[in-house]
Amino acid sequence: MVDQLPNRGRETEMLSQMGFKSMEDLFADIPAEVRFKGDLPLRGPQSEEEILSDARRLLGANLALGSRPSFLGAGLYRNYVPASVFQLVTRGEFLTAYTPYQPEVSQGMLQAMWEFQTLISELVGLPIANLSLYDGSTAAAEALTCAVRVHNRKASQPNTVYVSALTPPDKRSVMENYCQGAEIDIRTLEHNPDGTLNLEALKEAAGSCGVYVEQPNPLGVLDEGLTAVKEIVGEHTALIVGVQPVSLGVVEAPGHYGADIVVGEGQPLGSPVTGGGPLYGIFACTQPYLRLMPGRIVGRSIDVDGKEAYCLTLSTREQHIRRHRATSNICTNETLIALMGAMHMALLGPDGLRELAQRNMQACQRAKEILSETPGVRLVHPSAHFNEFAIQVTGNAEACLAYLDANGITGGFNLASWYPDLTDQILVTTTDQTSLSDIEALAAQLALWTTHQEVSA
Amino acid sequence: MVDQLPNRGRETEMLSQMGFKSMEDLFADIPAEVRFKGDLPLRGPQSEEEILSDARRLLGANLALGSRPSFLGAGLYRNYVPASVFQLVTRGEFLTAYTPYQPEVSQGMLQAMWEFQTLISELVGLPIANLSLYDGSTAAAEALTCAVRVHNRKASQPNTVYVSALTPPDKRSVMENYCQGAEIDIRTLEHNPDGTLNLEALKEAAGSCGVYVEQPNPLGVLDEGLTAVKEIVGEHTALIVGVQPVSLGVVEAPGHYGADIVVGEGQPLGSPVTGGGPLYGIFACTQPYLRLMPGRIVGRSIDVDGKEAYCLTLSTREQHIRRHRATSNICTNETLIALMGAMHMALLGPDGLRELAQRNMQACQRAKEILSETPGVRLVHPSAHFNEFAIQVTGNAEACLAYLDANGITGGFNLASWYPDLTDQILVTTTDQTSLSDIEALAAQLALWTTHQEVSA
Amino acid sequence: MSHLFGHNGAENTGYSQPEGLACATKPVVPAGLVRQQPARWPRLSEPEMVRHYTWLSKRNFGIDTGFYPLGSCTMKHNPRVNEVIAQLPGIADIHPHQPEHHLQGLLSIYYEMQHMLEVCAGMDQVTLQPVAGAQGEFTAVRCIQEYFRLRGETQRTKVIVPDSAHGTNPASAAMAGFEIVEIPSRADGRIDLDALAAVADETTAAMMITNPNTLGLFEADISAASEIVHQAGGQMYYDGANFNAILGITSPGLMGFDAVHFNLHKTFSQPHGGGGPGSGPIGVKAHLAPFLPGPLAARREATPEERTMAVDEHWYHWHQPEHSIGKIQQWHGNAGAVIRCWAYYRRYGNGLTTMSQHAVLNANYLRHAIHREAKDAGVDHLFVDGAETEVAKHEFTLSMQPAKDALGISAMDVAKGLLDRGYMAPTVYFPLVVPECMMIEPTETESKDTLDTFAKHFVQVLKCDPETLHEAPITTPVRRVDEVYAARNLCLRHPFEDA
Amino acid sequence: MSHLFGHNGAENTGYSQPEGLACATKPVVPAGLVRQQPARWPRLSEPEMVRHYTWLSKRNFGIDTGFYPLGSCTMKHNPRVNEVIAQLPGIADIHPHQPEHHLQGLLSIYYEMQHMLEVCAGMDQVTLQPVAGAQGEFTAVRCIQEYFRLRGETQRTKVIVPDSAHGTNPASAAMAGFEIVEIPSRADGRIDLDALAAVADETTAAMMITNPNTLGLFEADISAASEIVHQAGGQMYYDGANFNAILGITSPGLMGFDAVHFNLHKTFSQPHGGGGPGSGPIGVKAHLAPFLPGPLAARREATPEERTMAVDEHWYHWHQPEHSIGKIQQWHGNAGAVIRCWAYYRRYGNGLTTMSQHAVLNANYLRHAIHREAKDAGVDHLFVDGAETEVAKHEFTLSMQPAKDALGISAMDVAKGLLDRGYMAPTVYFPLVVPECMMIEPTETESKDTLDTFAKHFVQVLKCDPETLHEAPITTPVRRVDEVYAARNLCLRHPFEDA
Ligand SMILES: Cc1ncc(COP(=O)(O)O)c(C=O)c1O
Ligand SMILES: Cc1ncc(COP(=O)(O)O)c(C=O)c1O
Repeated sequence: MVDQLPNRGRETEMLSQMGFKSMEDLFADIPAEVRFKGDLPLRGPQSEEEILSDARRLLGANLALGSRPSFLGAGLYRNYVPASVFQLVTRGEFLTAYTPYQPEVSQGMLQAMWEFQTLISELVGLPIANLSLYDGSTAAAEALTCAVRVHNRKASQPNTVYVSALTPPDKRSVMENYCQGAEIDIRTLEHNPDGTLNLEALKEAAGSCGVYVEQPNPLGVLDEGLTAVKEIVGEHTALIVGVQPVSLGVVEAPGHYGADIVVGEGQPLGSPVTGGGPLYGIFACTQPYLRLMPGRIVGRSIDVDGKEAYCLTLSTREQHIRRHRATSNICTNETLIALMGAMHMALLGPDGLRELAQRNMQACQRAKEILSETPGVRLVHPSAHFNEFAIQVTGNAEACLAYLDANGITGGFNLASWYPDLTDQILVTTTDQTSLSDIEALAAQLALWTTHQEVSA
Repeated sequence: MVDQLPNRGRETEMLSQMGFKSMEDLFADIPAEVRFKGDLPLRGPQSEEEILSDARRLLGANLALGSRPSFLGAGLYRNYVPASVFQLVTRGEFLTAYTPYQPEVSQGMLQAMWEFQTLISELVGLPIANLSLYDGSTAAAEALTCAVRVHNRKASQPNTVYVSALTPPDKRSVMENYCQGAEIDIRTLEHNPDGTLNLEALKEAAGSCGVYVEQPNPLGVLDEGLTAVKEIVGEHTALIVGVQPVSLGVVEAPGHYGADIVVGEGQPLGSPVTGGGPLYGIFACTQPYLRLMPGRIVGRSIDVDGKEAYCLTLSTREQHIRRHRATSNICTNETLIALMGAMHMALLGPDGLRELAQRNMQACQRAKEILSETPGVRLVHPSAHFNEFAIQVTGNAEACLAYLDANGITGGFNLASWYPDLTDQILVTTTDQTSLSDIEALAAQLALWTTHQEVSA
Repeated sequence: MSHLFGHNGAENTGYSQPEGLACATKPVVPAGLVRQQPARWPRLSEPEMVRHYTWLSKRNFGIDTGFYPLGSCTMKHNPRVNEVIAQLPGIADIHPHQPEHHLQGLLSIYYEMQHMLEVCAGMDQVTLQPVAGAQGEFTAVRCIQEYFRLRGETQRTKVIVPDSAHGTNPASAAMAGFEIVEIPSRADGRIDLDALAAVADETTAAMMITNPNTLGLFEADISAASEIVHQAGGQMYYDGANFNAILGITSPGLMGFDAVHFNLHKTFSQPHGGGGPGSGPIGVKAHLAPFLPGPLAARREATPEERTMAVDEHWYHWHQPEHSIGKIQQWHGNAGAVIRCWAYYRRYGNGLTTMSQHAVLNANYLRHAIHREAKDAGVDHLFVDGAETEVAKHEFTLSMQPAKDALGISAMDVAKGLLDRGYMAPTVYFPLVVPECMMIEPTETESKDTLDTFAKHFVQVLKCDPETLHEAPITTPVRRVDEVYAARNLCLRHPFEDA
Repeated sequence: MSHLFGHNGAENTGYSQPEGLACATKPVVPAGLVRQQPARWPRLSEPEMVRHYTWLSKRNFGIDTGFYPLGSCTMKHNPRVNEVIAQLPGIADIHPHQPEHHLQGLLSIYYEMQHMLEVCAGMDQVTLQPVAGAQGEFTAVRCIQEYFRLRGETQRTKVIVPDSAHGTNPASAAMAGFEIVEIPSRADGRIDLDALAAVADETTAAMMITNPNTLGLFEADISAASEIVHQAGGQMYYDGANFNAILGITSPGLMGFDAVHFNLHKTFSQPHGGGGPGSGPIGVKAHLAPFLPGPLAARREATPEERTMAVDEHWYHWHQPEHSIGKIQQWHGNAGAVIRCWAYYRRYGNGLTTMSQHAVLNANYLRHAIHREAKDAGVDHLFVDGAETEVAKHEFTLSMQPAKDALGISAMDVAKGLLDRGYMAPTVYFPLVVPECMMIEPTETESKDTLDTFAKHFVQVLKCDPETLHEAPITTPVRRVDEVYAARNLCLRHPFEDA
C-alpha cells in the first residue's frame, strides 16, 4: 500500500498548505449519518510478494487447459500466441493509456486500431470494421439491434429478427437482453438433422430485419448453404454471420457471400482463453450500417500541417455525444485485446493465417479419423468441420466427461448444456495446440468408457 | 527461421540489382579449400512454438530452487525482485541497445548508469563506482591488479597481494588467472578458529599492494575486526573489501572503515540467481584509483546547448583507445543486469534496503535458533552472521546433503568443496524468501539424519 | 511513419509454424466455401513487426509516460505485479466451461471480490459479469426492470438522470427501453431536490446518479434524494465511476442506493489499455439480487472429499439467481481483469480508506496549488471553479469561460498547451453544465512534486500568448488533428488501391 | 528531466515488504559494524519508479527503435520468445552449485551448445564459461600460454595482431602477460604475409585475427597465414566477432585456427542490453582442450536408474579438463545468455548458413545501394570504399576522407546527421587503418526497404550544408555531448551537496 502512495508522510504538510488540519477536514462535507463507522471489515494490506504468492497458490488450484489433453472449445479456442505479442502489448504506452481522446498524443493506439479495422475488414470481406466490442456475444446482440435500426422502416417484418436455433443459449440470452429494450422479437431458424441450416424454413425470415447464423456453426459444421441465405432473405434483411476468425484462413469470407454484418469472437486471434474474458468482439459491416452501428471507429485524417494523422470519428453515434439516443452505450471497450489481435494478425500474414487454419483443420480431421474408429463413438455429422465436431458416446455424455476427467482428460463440451435433448453428445474441439498423443489418449479413454458401459449394461 | 529474415524471397531481385547471379557469387572470395562441404551436420530449424516447448521440457527438468525448501547460497542469493524490474528492463530501448557510443541517442542508459554509480557509491561508502564488471569474482580479481598498478611504486612488497584464506577456491582461481600476467604474487591471510581474520598474522601484509577480505566473510561471519585492517596495513596498501550488497542495509559501509576498493557480487540486488550468470560485479574505489581502474564509467556533462547530458568518460583507460596498455580488456559488460540492480535499489530506497537486510538476518537468526536445538547439529561459529552460517553435522556432510536432497530439501553448501578438511560442515543460507516452515523442515530432516547416523553408528 | 501495410516486399510471415498433424485424408472445405482471395494482410518478419509496434507505442501517451489528470477516469498507477499474475496459466489458460473442481482458485477469488465489493458498497449481492461500467449500468437497469415487471409495476417506464450525468447513464437506460428524464443541477452544481421531487412519481423506475458527482462534489442531500425516489416507489442507482473518492468513508448502501456499478478499471486499477478492457461489476440490495445475471460465485463448507481439491475450508461453486435476467456477456465476465483488480485490492485490504483519502488529498491540493500559482502570476481571473466548494472530492472542475471571454482561449486550447508540456490533458467539455469545463483528477498515485509542477505549468499555459496557444500542440507526434476532415473524408481502413 | 535523486519528498519505498521471521532474540550486527548513515538512496513509490525508467527508456535507441548499422557489433533482431524462455524458473531460479541431477536440463543444453559451436567452428572442444568476447580471448590466450608452459616453450612471449585488430585482442593478450607485436595491413586492407613472416618466430605464442577482418574483407590468404604462424610454432587465434558472415560456409577450423572465441551476443543474438551481458565461449583444437577452464558439460549413456531423471538417453555431467587453467568466472558462465542463444540456434538449426548468406547479401546490397544513390545524386566523390573489394562480407567500410578534405565534413558529422534521421550511426573511426572510417553492418534481419531508405538518407546527409551538419544532431534528446567537458569536470555521481 505504502509503495503506491507517493505522498505518505507528507499529508500534514499538504493539508496545512491548504489551511486544513487533518484528513477529516477533507470529508467534512459528508454527513455523519452516511459515514462508515470504524474500519472496513476486510483483511489487512499485503505486500507484492504476499499477493503473488497467494495468487500462485489460488490460481495454481485451477487446472490449466495446457496441463493435460483438452478438447474444450465451444466458442473459445487455445491457439499459440507468439511471445512478441505479450511483450509489446504490455509496453506502458499501450497498457496504461485511456481512450484516445487527445489524438495528438495517442497516434500509436489510433493508428494501431485503424490498422486493426483494416485487418478485420480484409479478414471478413466487408468494407467497414469498428475497433471492437466487448466480445462475440455482445457483438452478435448489437448486430441485431443495429439491423433493426437500419431496416425497420422498410422491413415487412419490422422489429423482428431470426436467429439460428443452434445459437448457444448463453449467447442467445445476451441477445434477448440487448433486444428487449427495443422490443425486438427474436425468432428461431431451424436446422437440418445434418447440422446445416434449413433453407426451406429460412424463407420465413425474408422481410425481417435480420438473420443471424454462424460459420462454422456451433456444432463445428461448415455450412455451404449459408452462401444462399442472402438471396433468400432479400435486400432489406441484414445477413449477420458469426465467425471463428481463424477459419477465414481457408473458409470464404462471409462478405463475399452476401453478409451485411459479420461478428465474431476475436479471441482465437491474439488472446489466450483467460477464463472467458477479456476477449474482443469483431464487428464489421457494409456502408448502409455505418452510421447506425455501435462502437468506436478510427478515421485517417490530417493535422493542421497536413500530416497524416488519426482520430476517433463518427462520434455522434456515441453515448458521450448523443446520450440516450446513442447507437450503443459502449464506452470502455476491449482495445488492448484487439491490439493483441492486430499484432497476431500482423505476425501471421496471409500465409500464416492459412497455415494456422490448416493446422486447426488437420487436428480436427485427425481426431475425426481416430474417433470414427473408436468403439462406441459415432461422429454425429458427416459434413466438413473446421476445428470441432459432435460425437455421440455410449450412455450419458455428462458421465462420460466425468470419466474422462477422472482419467486426466478434459474431454470436450457436453452438448446437453446447450441442447437439453442431446444427452449423449459431446462437442470435441481441436486447435493448433492439439497433438496426436492428445487425440490418442482421448480415443483410448473413450474406448475404455465404452467397455465399462457395455459391461455395466 | 523464415520469420527472422525479411528478405527471404527477394534474394534474386537484390542480387540482380548488384549484377550478381546467385548467393554463391557473394562468397566467391572464399577459397575452395576452406569451404564447408555439404550441409551443417545439425538438426533442422524449429518454430517458436517447438523451441518454447523444448525449452519448457528441458528447463523443466532442472529443479528450481523455489520449488522446495532451499538453503543454498554461498555467493548467490535468492531475494525477491519486484515485478516492475523485469517489465521495465525488457523494454526494447534498454534490451536491444548496444554500448552507448552515440550519447545523443543513449541518454537513457547513460543516465541510468550514472545513477547506478551513485547508488553503489552511496551503498559502499566510496566516492567512485564504475558501471559494473562481469561478476563478483572478476571484480575482485581486477581490484587486485588495479591495486598493484596503483601501489607498486611505493609498496615495500611490490607485486604482492594478500587474500583471505576463506576466499572460495573458484574465486581465488579467477584471481590467479587475472594476476599471473602481471606476475603478481598472491599470498594468503589466515583466520582465527572463530572465523574472524587473524589480525596478528595480517601485519605481514603491511606494505604489500593490497589485501582482499570479505564482509560478511564466506562463512557468513560479520567480522568486526575488519574495521582495524586499514590501520594495520597502512596507507600504501589497498584495502579491498568484498561485500554482499544487501548486508549494507544494516552493516557499516566498508568505505567508512577504511576500504580503498569495494567489490562484490551485485546479483542479490536486482537479479535472480540464473544458474550463476549473467550477474554484475560491483567495483567502487577512492580517488587515487580512478585513472587506473577497470571498466566503463559515465560522467555528467553538457551538450552544445549547455543542457545536462551524460556520456562515457575516462575512456583513455580502455582497450578501444589504449589497446594493450588498457587498465582492463573489458568491453561487453553487464549493463542490463546492473540496470536491474539500479531499479531494485531505486524501489527499495534506504528503508527498504534496511528492511530487506533485516529480513535476511531474521531468517538467519531464526534458522540458527532452531538448528542450535536440533539434535546432532552444532553451530560452528558463535559470532554474528548476516544471512548464512556454518553447521557441523553428524557424520559426513556430503552424505547428509544427499539425504536431505532425497527428502525434498536443498540443504546448503558442502564446505568441503571449498575447504577439503571440513568434511562435516554445511553452509546454511537463508534469505528474505526463507519461511519458517522451510527452516522447520530442514531441522526435522537433520534430526532424522542424526538419528539414522546414531543408529548405524 | 511506419505503415503496417507498407511492408509488402517479401513472402514473409512473422511466425513460422510447425507442420500440422498428418491425416489419412486431407481435410477439405466444401467447394462453395473455399476462400478465394486471401486477406490482404501484411507480410512482416518478426523484426519488422516488433519495430512497427514499438514505433507506434512511442507515439502514445500512458500513465507510465506522464501525469494523466483525466477527470472521471481515475488514471492511477497500475501495479506491475498484477500483469505477472494475470499471465499465470491458472488464469490465462482456463476455460469458463471447465467443471467447478477445475476452477476452485478462480471461484474463490470471485467470491472474495464479490464479498469485498459488497462490503465496500454496502450492497447485499455483487455479480462480476458485466465487462465495463456501461454494461454494469445496463445490467442493473435490466434487473430493476424485471423487478418491477415481477411486481406488476409495468408503468414504471422512466429513469431520472441529472444533466451532469455521464452519457452512458441515459444511453444504458434507453437501451433497456426506458424513457429518460433529465433534471437540471442547482447553480452550485449539486442535485436540485425540488426538480427531483417534481418528476419522481409512479412512472419512475429509477434515478441514476454518481456521488461525488461529476463535478467532484459530494451530494450532501443524497439521503434526501434517496428518500424522494423511494417515496415515489423508484430505485436508486449509483454510478460507481467516482467510488475512488469515498471508499471506506461512506458507501452507496449508507446513502440509500439499491444498485451500483463499479468501474474496476478505475477504482481497482485494471489498466485501461487505450480504451479497454474493463470490468463493471454491479452490486444490489437483497430485493434485486434474484434478478442478477448468473452465475454468481457462492460457497459452502467443503466435504471431506472436496477438501483434497479445495483452496480452503470451503467449496466454491456457481449459483444461478432465481429470477435471473440471464446473461449479458456469454461467459463469467472479464476474469482476467477481475484477477488484476483482486491483486490490487489485496495490496490495500482494509487500507482502501487511505487510498481514497489520498485521492481526495491530492485533488484538493492540486486545486489549491493551481489557484495559488495563478494568483501569484496574476492570471486567476482567467478561470473560475466549476462549482463553488470548500472541499472537492477526488476531482474538481474549472471553467475557462473567463479566458474564453477575455482572450479567446478555450478549454481545448489550454488542454493542447498542456500536451506540449508533457501532460495528458484533463477531461474537457464534460460535464456539459460547466461552460468551457476542465475536469481534473490527479489520483492518489501522483506525488506532491508532480502536482506542484503541473500547477506551475498550468499557469504557464494561461500566460501564453493566445495566438501561440491556438497553435498548440507543436511538440507532439502530430499537431492538432482535423476531426472535421476525418468525418467528411471517411477513411476507415487502408485503401489498398492507393498503395 | 526526470532525476532519480530528485524524488525525495516522502518516506516512501517502492516496494513494501512482508514482516521478517519472528526470532527469540533480535539479530544484532556487532557494535563496531552497525551502519551509521544509510545510503542516500531515493525514496520512490512504485508509480514514480515506473515513470522514471519509462522516461529514461524513451531517451535510448535500440534495435527495436530503428536501424542499427553498427559495424562489428551485429545488431540483429533479438527474437522475443527467447526472453520468455530465459525467465522460466528452470533457468532463472537455479544455482550452479546444485547437484547434477538437479540440472540435467541445463547440462544438456550446455552440451548441445558446445557441440553446435564445435561443429560450426571446426573445433574439438568448446567451453561456455567466458562471459564476453574479451574474456574469451583472455581465456584462450591463457590456455595457449599454459600449453606452451607445459611444453617448456616459455620463450614464446609474443602475440601478433594486425593493426586493424579490435582493441580487446591486444588488451587480452597483454593482460595474460604477452608482449604485443602489431603488423600493418596491406593497402587493400588485407593481411600482409610478408610482414607476418618477418615477425613470426620462436618467440611467437600466437597470432590473433578475425576473418572476415574488421574491414569486412575475407582474408583469402588465411591458410597461408596459418601456415606461417604454425611453421614458427605459434598458435592461430580466431576472433569470432565476425562469425555471422561465414557460418556454414567456412570455419576457423578449416582455415587452420587452433582457438576461437564466439560473441554469442552478436552471432546468436543475446540482446546487448546497452553494453551487456554477453557470452564469449571459446573453442579449441584437441591439443588445447586439456587447458580449458572447467567444468565442461559432458555426457554418457544413462543408467536405468538415471533414466528416470534424465532428459534423454544420456546422463549429462560436469567434467574437469586435465590441465585446466582453473576459472575465469566463478560459476558456469552466463547461463541465462547461453539459454537465449540456444533458443536462437534452434530457430535456424542447420539453416544457420542461410542466416550468414542473408547477412552478406544485405551488406553487399546496402553498399551497392549507397554507391548507386550517391552517384545519382552526384555526391559519390565524397567518400570511397575503405578497401577496394568486389564483394564485402557481412559489413563494409567507407572512408569519409574526401568529404573531410573537400568540405570539412567528418565521419562524425555524417554519423550525427544520421541520428537526426532516426538511425543509429555506424561505427566510426574504427578500424583505425581507414581514415575517417564508417563501418556499416546491416545484419540479416533488416528488410530491403530499410536498406534502400537508409541509402537515400545517407546520401541526403552528404548533400547537407556542412554548417548544418556540424550542428547535427538537433532532433535527439540532447545535442552533441561535450565529452571533453565530461573528462575535465568529472562528475561521476550525484553531488548531493547541490541538491
Ligand atoms: C461517470 C461515469 N459513468 C460511467 C462510465 C462508463 O464506464 P465504462 O467506460 O467502464 O463503460 C464512465 C466512464 O468513463 C464514467 O466516467
Ligand atoms: C572484432 C571484435 N573482437 C572482440 C570483441 C570483444 O567482444 P566483447 O565485447 O564481447 O568483449 C569485439 C566486440 O566489440 C569485436 O568487435
